[in-house]
Amino acid sequence: MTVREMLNRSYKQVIYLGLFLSLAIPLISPIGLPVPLQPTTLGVYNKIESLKSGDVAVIGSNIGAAIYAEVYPQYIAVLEHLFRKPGVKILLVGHGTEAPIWAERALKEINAYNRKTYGTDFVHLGYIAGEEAAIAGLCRDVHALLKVDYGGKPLGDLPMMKDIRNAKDFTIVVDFTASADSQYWLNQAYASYGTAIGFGLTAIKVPDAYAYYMAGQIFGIIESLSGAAQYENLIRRPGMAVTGMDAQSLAHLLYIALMVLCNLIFLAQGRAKK
Amino acid sequence: MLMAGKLSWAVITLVFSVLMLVALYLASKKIYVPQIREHAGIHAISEAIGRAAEMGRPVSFSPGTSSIYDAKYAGDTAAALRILDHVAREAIKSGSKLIVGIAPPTVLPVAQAIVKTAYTAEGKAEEYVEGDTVRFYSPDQWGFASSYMGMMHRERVAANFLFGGHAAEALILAETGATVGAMQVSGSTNVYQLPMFIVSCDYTLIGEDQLAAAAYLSPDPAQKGVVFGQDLTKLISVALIVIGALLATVGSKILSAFLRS
Amino acid sequence: MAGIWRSIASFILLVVSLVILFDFALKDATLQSLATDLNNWAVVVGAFALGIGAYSLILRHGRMITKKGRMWPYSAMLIVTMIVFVVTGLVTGSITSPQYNWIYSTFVMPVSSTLYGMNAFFIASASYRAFKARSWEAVVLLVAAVFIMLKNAPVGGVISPVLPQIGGVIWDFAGATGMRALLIGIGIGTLALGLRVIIGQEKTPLGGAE
Amino acid sequence: MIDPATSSILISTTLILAIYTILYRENPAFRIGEHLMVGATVGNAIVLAIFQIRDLAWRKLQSGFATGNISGMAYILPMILGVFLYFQFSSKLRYLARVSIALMLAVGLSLSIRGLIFVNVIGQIQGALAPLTNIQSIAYVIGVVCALLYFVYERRASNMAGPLPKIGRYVLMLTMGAYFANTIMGRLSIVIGTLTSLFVAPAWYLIPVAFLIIIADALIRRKGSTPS
Repeated sequence: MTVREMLNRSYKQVIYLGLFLSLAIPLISPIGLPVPLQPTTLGVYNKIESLKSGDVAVIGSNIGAAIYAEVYPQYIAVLEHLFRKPGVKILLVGHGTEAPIWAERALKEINAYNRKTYGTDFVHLGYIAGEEAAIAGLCRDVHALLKVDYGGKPLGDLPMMKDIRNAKDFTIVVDFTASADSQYWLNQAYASYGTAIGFGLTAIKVPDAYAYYMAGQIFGIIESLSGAAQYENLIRRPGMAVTGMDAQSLAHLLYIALMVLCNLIFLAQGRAKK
Repeated sequence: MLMAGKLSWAVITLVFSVLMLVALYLASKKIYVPQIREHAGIHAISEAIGRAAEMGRPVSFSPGTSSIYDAKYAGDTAAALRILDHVAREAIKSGSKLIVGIAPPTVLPVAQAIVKTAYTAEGKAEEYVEGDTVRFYSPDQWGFASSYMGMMHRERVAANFLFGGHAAEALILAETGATVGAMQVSGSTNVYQLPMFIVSCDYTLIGEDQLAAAAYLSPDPAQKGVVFGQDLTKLISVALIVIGALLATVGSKILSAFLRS
Repeated sequence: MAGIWRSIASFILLVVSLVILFDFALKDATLQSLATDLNNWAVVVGAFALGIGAYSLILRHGRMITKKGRMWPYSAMLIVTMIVFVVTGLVTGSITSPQYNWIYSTFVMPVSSTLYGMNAFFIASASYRAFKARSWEAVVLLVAAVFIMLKNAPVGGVISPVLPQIGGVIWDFAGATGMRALLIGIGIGTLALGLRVIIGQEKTPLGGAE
Repeated sequence: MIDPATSSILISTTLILAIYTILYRENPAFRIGEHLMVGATVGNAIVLAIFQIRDLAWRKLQSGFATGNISGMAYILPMILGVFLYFQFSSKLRYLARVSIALMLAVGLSLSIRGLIFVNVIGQIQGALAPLTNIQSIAYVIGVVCALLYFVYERRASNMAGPLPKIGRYVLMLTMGAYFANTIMGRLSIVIGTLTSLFVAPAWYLIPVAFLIIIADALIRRKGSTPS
């Protein structure tokens, strides 16, 4: 059996192996293929970079298993960036029961509890039930809506929360989500209190948000895995997004190559028949 | 009282329904029986079944993973069941073994009844095997997909039909069919899965094609009338788009205001 | 007897459909609660349908086990797994119990995500087989796919920033034309088929013509 | 004894690899994965259905009878209709099942009609009404009209439209190509997620084992096929 016969008979298996390799190699040893920087990602980076000591960053933590692959790497990268900024206070709050579990996982992953003091520099509020009304309540009066944090500690006992009462005290909000709550933040915090808003979104959600970006209503968008990879490059901490993008790039190249190759063979066969 | 923002819905649903029912009536009274062009995919169904019979290999059918009370794909499922009736009769006539794989439990009793009736009508009631001709795999999308894949490989199906509301398993089923060398005809109204069917099946009934095929395949020729009704409503839609865009160009928002009301 | 029940079925089909359709446009509390109840009813009846599925499945695999067919050990595995899930679920009384969570995340979740991800492999083989420029239609399909990939993957922008822009133009065009027509057609087609079923012209989805 | 977390990883990794072997060929490992998956998902669905009947129907029925609420008591009806489905297997009482199916079908079709007319038809027509002031919006209107005319089935009307339905078919193919390519990133993210979970110990050790088995099988099969 010649190589050609084997390829003819089991070309699919060869393609599958090729795809496996183009995904596995970058995961094992990242190549660092270039990812062009988008202005939307830079918008988020610059805004966070400009935060001064005492500023408050609210992080909308709405990660779930469904959007994990696209949004979680963005979330990690932004948290890491915030934790590098001395004196910046971080407030985490989410929707849905699953959200706080992912938030805690992310905090552990960046070693948050050993880098900043819980209660003084950052607070995890857990999740608030209720759609837009919940965000409206949070913007109006945090202490009226919530009495305790995710761990059950009274908010009054947390030094940081003494200075944070309503959306006027939020310097920025970065919401990580794939659902309508990005809109809620825009309606409640931006429209009513003028708080600066940025998003970390799945690819599907980006077109809607892009209109707000063009209108100057939000300072930036981190777009899916590629946005996360750009952010990891900006903060010089290549992580799961950069390796993921390597794999994405290689796989896309493979698909395009396969489409070209099949057409070349098709044309060659057509000519041979003539 | 009419709810705010639903006036246009009420008007359009009513006008479209009346047009369709009138067209259906005209056809049933033989006043106007429209000539409907046949989709290449419908002819391909018979071709695929004939080929399977020649090869002595089975025919498989999936009516999708959406239940009959699905709020979006119920019509898709209903159309798939109409096509199942056609495929079952053709397959039984040709003498091929028929395997129907089912995911949603609500579709199961309907599919069983359709296939059983088809076998009885062709005088081959003894060939229908309870639990085996119409197979319930799993209500779970991936449980179903793994079984259907395994079935296509093991039975070496020669004709595979994928209709109705398929979700992300669409490409998996269709590519497996291509791998085992089956001729495949598919259809769906799930716009995200149609591209998958188009690239890996021989013929695909795109969106409305499948819904119109449900009327076209009906043994009662009067049902073709409704397809003409569909055409009329589409021409109205075309007119609305063209007139509305022209009105918008000259600065009038009257039509889009109506649609929003 | 049969005739009466057949009329009842037609009656239910028509009345339930009208209630739910009118509920969409009319502001009426009674209608709304009736529509909600009918919707829940369908879900309850649907839950009963699973019993038919389970019966059908057990019948088929039970037959294979008793006949000791080629596949009987797999059939036995299937039945045992099914029983383990049902017993664990019912004994712990909740699908969120740690035990149930363990079997679910060990058996169901990895296989689901594997099959879902397997699409990537099938996209590769489909790319090689289906995108041959046999006809102008296939050429259009191919060109659109390649430019959208170059828009989505960072490689496109690295080769030339124009490529993602072309991809963007194609994407916007596709969404505003083909997708729009497809969606309108599906709406119209569903109305037509739905009407025929509701007024009793199409009986197949009820279980075949009698 | 291995702890539950590790054993979960080992079992799930084995299952992942077993399912992946279908890409090579249909084989016993895949069959095991397949049948376990079906058993597990059907079992899961049965548990869910029982809880659903309990929470959605039985509890409402109980409280309905306790408080005399008619809407609650009425939940006896879907339960009877649920039982009716089983008459499907009786040749004499088959028509009873049709009543239950009629209810479900009516709910599904009417919900679909109202949603699809509202979102698909009205929403999309409204989306198409942009002023024709630039090339782009003119192209959009021509494109959507051609694509709609492709879906005209009556012969004479279709012929009258001339080449437009044919152009519409190209527009649809362009759309399909674009939407095909656009799903790729999402699908890749999922497979990358799965592979990432495989590339950590102890799951990692199972990958070479799987590959060795496949290679061995390929060699045996090749040897087996040479004499013929």
